[in-house]
Amino acid sequence: MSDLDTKERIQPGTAPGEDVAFEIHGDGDFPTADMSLSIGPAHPATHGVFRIVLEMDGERVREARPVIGYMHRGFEKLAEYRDYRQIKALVNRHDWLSGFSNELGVALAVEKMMEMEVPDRAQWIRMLIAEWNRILNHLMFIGSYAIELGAITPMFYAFREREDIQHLLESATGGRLHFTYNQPGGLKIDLPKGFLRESQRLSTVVRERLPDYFDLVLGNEIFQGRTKGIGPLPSDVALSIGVTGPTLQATGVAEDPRVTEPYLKYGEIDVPVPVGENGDSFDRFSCLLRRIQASLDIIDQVHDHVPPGPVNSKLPKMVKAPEGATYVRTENPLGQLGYWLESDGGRTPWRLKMRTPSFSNVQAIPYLMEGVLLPDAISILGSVFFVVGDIDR
Amino acid sequence: MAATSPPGTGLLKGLGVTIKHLFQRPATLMYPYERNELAPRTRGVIALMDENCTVCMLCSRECPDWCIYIESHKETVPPAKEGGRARTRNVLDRFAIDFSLCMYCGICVEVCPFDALWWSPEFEYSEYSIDSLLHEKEKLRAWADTVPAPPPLDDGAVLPAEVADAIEKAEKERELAEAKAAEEAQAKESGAAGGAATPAAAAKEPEVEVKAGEIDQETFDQLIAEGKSERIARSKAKAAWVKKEKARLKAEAEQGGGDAAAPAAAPKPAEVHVEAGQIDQETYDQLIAEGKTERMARAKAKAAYVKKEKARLRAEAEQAAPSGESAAPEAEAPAKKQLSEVHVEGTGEIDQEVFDQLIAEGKSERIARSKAKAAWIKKRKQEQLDQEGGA
Amino acid sequence: MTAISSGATTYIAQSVSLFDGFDGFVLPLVLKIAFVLQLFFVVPLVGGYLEHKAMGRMQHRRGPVEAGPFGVLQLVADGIKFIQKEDVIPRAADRWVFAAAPGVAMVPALLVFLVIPLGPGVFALDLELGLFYALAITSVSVLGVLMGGWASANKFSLIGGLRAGAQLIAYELPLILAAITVAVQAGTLSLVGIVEAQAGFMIPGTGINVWFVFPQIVGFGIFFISAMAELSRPPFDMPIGDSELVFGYMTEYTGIKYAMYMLTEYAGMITMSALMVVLYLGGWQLLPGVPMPGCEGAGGLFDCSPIGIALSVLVTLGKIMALVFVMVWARVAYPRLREDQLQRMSWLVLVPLSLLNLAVITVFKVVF
Amino acid sequence: MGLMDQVELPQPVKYVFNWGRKYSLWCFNFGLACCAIEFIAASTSRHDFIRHGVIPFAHGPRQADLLVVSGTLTDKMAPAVKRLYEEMPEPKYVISFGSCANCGGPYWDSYSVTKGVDQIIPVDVYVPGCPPRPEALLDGIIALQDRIQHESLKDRIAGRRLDPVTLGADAPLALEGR
Repeated sequence: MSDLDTKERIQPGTAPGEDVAFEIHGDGDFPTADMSLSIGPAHPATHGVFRIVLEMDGERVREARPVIGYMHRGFEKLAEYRDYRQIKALVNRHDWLSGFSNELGVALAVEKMMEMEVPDRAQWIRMLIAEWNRILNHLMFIGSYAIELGAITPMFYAFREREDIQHLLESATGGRLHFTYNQPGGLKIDLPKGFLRESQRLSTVVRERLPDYFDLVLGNEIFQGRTKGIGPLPSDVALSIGVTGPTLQATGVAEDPRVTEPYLKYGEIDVPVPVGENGDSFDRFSCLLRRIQASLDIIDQVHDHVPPGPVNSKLPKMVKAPEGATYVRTENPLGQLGYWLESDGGRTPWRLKMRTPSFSNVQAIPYLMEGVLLPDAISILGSVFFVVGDIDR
Repeated sequence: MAATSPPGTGLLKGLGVTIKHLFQRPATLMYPYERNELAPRTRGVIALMDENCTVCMLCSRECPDWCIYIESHKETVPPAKEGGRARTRNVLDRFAIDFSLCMYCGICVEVCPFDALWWSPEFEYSEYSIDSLLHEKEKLRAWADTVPAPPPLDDGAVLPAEVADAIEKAEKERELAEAKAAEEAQAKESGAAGGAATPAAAAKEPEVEVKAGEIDQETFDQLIAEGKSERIARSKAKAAWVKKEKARLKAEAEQGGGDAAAPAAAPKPAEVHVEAGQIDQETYDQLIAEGKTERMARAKAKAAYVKKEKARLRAEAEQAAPSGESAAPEAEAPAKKQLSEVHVEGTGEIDQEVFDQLIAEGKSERIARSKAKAAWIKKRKQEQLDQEGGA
Repeated sequence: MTAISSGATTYIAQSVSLFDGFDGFVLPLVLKIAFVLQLFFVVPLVGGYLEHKAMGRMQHRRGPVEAGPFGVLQLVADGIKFIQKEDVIPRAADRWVFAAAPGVAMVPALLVFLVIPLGPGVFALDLELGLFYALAITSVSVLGVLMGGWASANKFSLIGGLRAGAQLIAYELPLILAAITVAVQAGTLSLVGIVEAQAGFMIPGTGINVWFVFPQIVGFGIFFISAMAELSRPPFDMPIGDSELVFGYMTEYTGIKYAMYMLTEYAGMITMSALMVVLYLGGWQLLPGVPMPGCEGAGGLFDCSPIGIALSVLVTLGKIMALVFVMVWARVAYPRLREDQLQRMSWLVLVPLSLLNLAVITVFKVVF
Repeated sequence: MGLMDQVELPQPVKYVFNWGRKYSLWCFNFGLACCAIEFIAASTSRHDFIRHGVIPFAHGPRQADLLVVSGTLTDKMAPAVKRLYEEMPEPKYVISFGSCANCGGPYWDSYSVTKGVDQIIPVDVYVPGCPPRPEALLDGIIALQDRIQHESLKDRIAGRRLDPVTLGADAPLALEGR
């Protein structure tokens, strides 16, 4: 290793100035040193600009240190300078794969503060689109996790479904990723004609195509060999770290605010929560896949419930949350998203604190990666589902 | 699942899934030659109808990115009538949106109180220079021609207050008129036909939707002659047009048997679908002669083409179904659908004729080629369609 | 046995016929070089195009369309682009080793084409030890990979290079054992001889002609897997596994040097497929027991008219492309294995299996 | 790159060389934020920019010809982007994809966001949108290919030496439509 002693040398995509300490093992004529391998911030495996510094002993990881902040955009501060309508357009960008769920959280918080009545129709439609959004998110992760394990094809299939769903949602909301469809008190505008019928059709289509993923990825022996028993996360550790969402459910804990603390109309329907057993990479992935089925089940139930009526209630000219504070948590696709909204009665929040699921989930990475092989480290990295913008905000 | 099946089945299944897709038609859309039909609500580019703008600055202030630049000056308008008070009004000098900064949230469109801003699904305005992403008033106006009609709402939806009010008002007027007619009839026949009016009134008022956009020239001229400002005249004339159009459609609907479904199926002007793509050569030449840049001219010429084509199609549709029978648009729709369903593999061949023509017109080779390719594919599709139709 | 080998030798004497029309020494040599070079530069491009298209269709998309009709010139465009690229050598790199490595990887891949028979007489060289030569020289390529990985002064490159080395050592053994089994059955190391042997191989007791893939289906499987692993084709692409090692040993290479590595990979796919065609799939024979039109000689495969030669070449190329397609298919369908799983598979499964295969075939050979 | 940036090539050679560069744009996706998802969408089945010769197989910067900066560039990330750009061999092209990369977009007032990638590297094509739809990227790619077909490599390299950052602007001061 010609460059062990030249610490200044920087790998592609590493930022300069990262100080790396080497530990020398053994003695005599042939001592060995750990190698510090910097994965990211621009590395094919990190889907985004997440960076992990791995202390490697050969191909074995001795220590993993996540380095975050490459995508920090100051969301919480920006929110203090934007009124509630503008925040709604902003927050769907921190976890860009679950835009609707994010803006739903803010809308719920503002509604709670203002003690607003939301029409039933709006609530059901919100659920419908939130579940579609969840499927969009999970499809993305199914594709990207397969890519990290070297299988390129599931990504292409997943995006075929994603395009169809995005086309559907675009017809109602006008956006493909950032829907900006919620507003305090309901939705911006009602669904276009034929949306529900199309949604129903699409739900069957996606359901019919799901077995492809089970066959191509989950049932594949190589995939199982790469993921079974890799990075098991015990449920008590997961709970103590604060891991939520599919990563937590894979450990066998059926915690889901949609069931335990129902918001919107989730209390009126049957919400299946798939759980795993061992909390290893395989379980995490299979939970994700089964969560798509669960979401499709919810969507099918919602179709039977959407009542006629208005979708928004009358808003004051300027939405101002009364003085006080509230906390709202929702089950985002990646886990629990919480907004702590504090207002001094003005047109902008005094403070908007975000508890984002990805940030909590990546806390498990140093624990999971200790002592694994480099390819397993990648397998774990992909299976602890996170969005970099959601970590760094 | 995999645990119970013999080893290797997972591997075989994987091969099966992939080979299955080999024999399916690819999901690919050949973009420059084929396009997705974009939903009317798609947030592609913001169009400005500058005659509606009152320079209230709401959009500019509400914009989270502050990417709308408005400049105006005040003008004094002479009194409308002799002895009246002179008024001042804002005249729009500059309206620019910086699309390099815009976050496409749609707040400006939402807050605009006079419907001056609209979403258009167009998205093809990549630029070599970032300065060109600042779209000025003229360019924003050109986008306005590409704005589609808003889609009808879901059956369970409650109509927006303005629309509901308008419909209610129309219904009341009609009821009044009917009541009057009934009274007259009663007076004439002096029979006990009191119940006859009730079912007629209870019959559901056909929902007439008219897209504002055109103006009633007559009213406009009249108002201008009366010394009204152009903006007011335009908006009033528009309202007048909408009113007239509604009346016309309603009359047609009633003519068509009073069936509630008929007017909805009538070929509304906005429903005519025209694929943007070709340009109106006349407009283009004219604009070039005026010293406009090529891109600008092209965009405008495109819009002009769409407009013309729409007008033409509309005329055709009306010719085909003068009374707005529901059959006409339905008959047209499947034919169109078939054209898009016919699959022709683009082999890279081009329609030489179109190509030569475009080159002669001074188009860049890229554009000429892609258009000629598209023309070729279209031709083949048409041929195939004709064949199928013949068979 | 003797009949077959004597047939082969007489055939070898005739087989130069393709280049015989020219007197003297220089011209045939030039022609041979041109023949090998065009094989080396054209057939891998066809393979690459096939990969693009097949992968595209299996992934529900179209693959290249715009560059040339149906996108056939995609790889040509790539080549033209690569020669224009700036040649970057990292400051910390071992300059000469870095520069030489792609050449070291490419030249052996080029040399293998010398002995690949595409049809009767359509090859540059027929060695008595053709199989031995082909297997020996393909394993030199890994030297270039190791050199590149070492000289780049990049950790990802180094790990990639070392993985490639380890992979080669692990899979060379089952590969050679499988090939040896064929040689034992054919009784010759000459590739042309093996084709001839297959044309004359009958299921004992019957008169049915079969290729070696039937008695040696296990060996074929081992050879196929080992060849994919040796070429580091997915799902055995750990040396360049992009999600772990960016681009493995190729991470620091740009422009023409990178293109040389890529060409080596595709040429390797072609040569390995060609070897499999020769060893197991009857060479240029269309179907077992069916003589080639326009050909006479042993099994109706030799002494061909020009049309027969052309047909034979087409059949061989078709079989090669079919095997390339299977490799692409595996790439599309499977995730990547882990390095230790790969090693375990070689030493604990493939090596014992290939030894068993060798033993069984030898016994079979002795008995019948 | 020895000869080509010194000598103006004869027309047929130039045409072939430009054609090669045009249809072989190995693309390094600098996926930073939301736009990266739309970039991936553009590479997958429905839009499939491999049709146009944009090959997303370049995993490192060394093999790439085209850098698509898709997403928010933060001040912490900016040195890495600059470095990656420098690691790419000439001739190289950059597409700035989305509002954040164009000039900061929704985070125009953030303390940690770089207001546009063209502050640190030259950009050839700007694609507007937040995020732009995949077809918009295809449109940008076609515009870039048009540019490549008609460019002179010598002028490009010479221009870069003079003015490394504003290469992207054709006529920086002549605003269209004003």
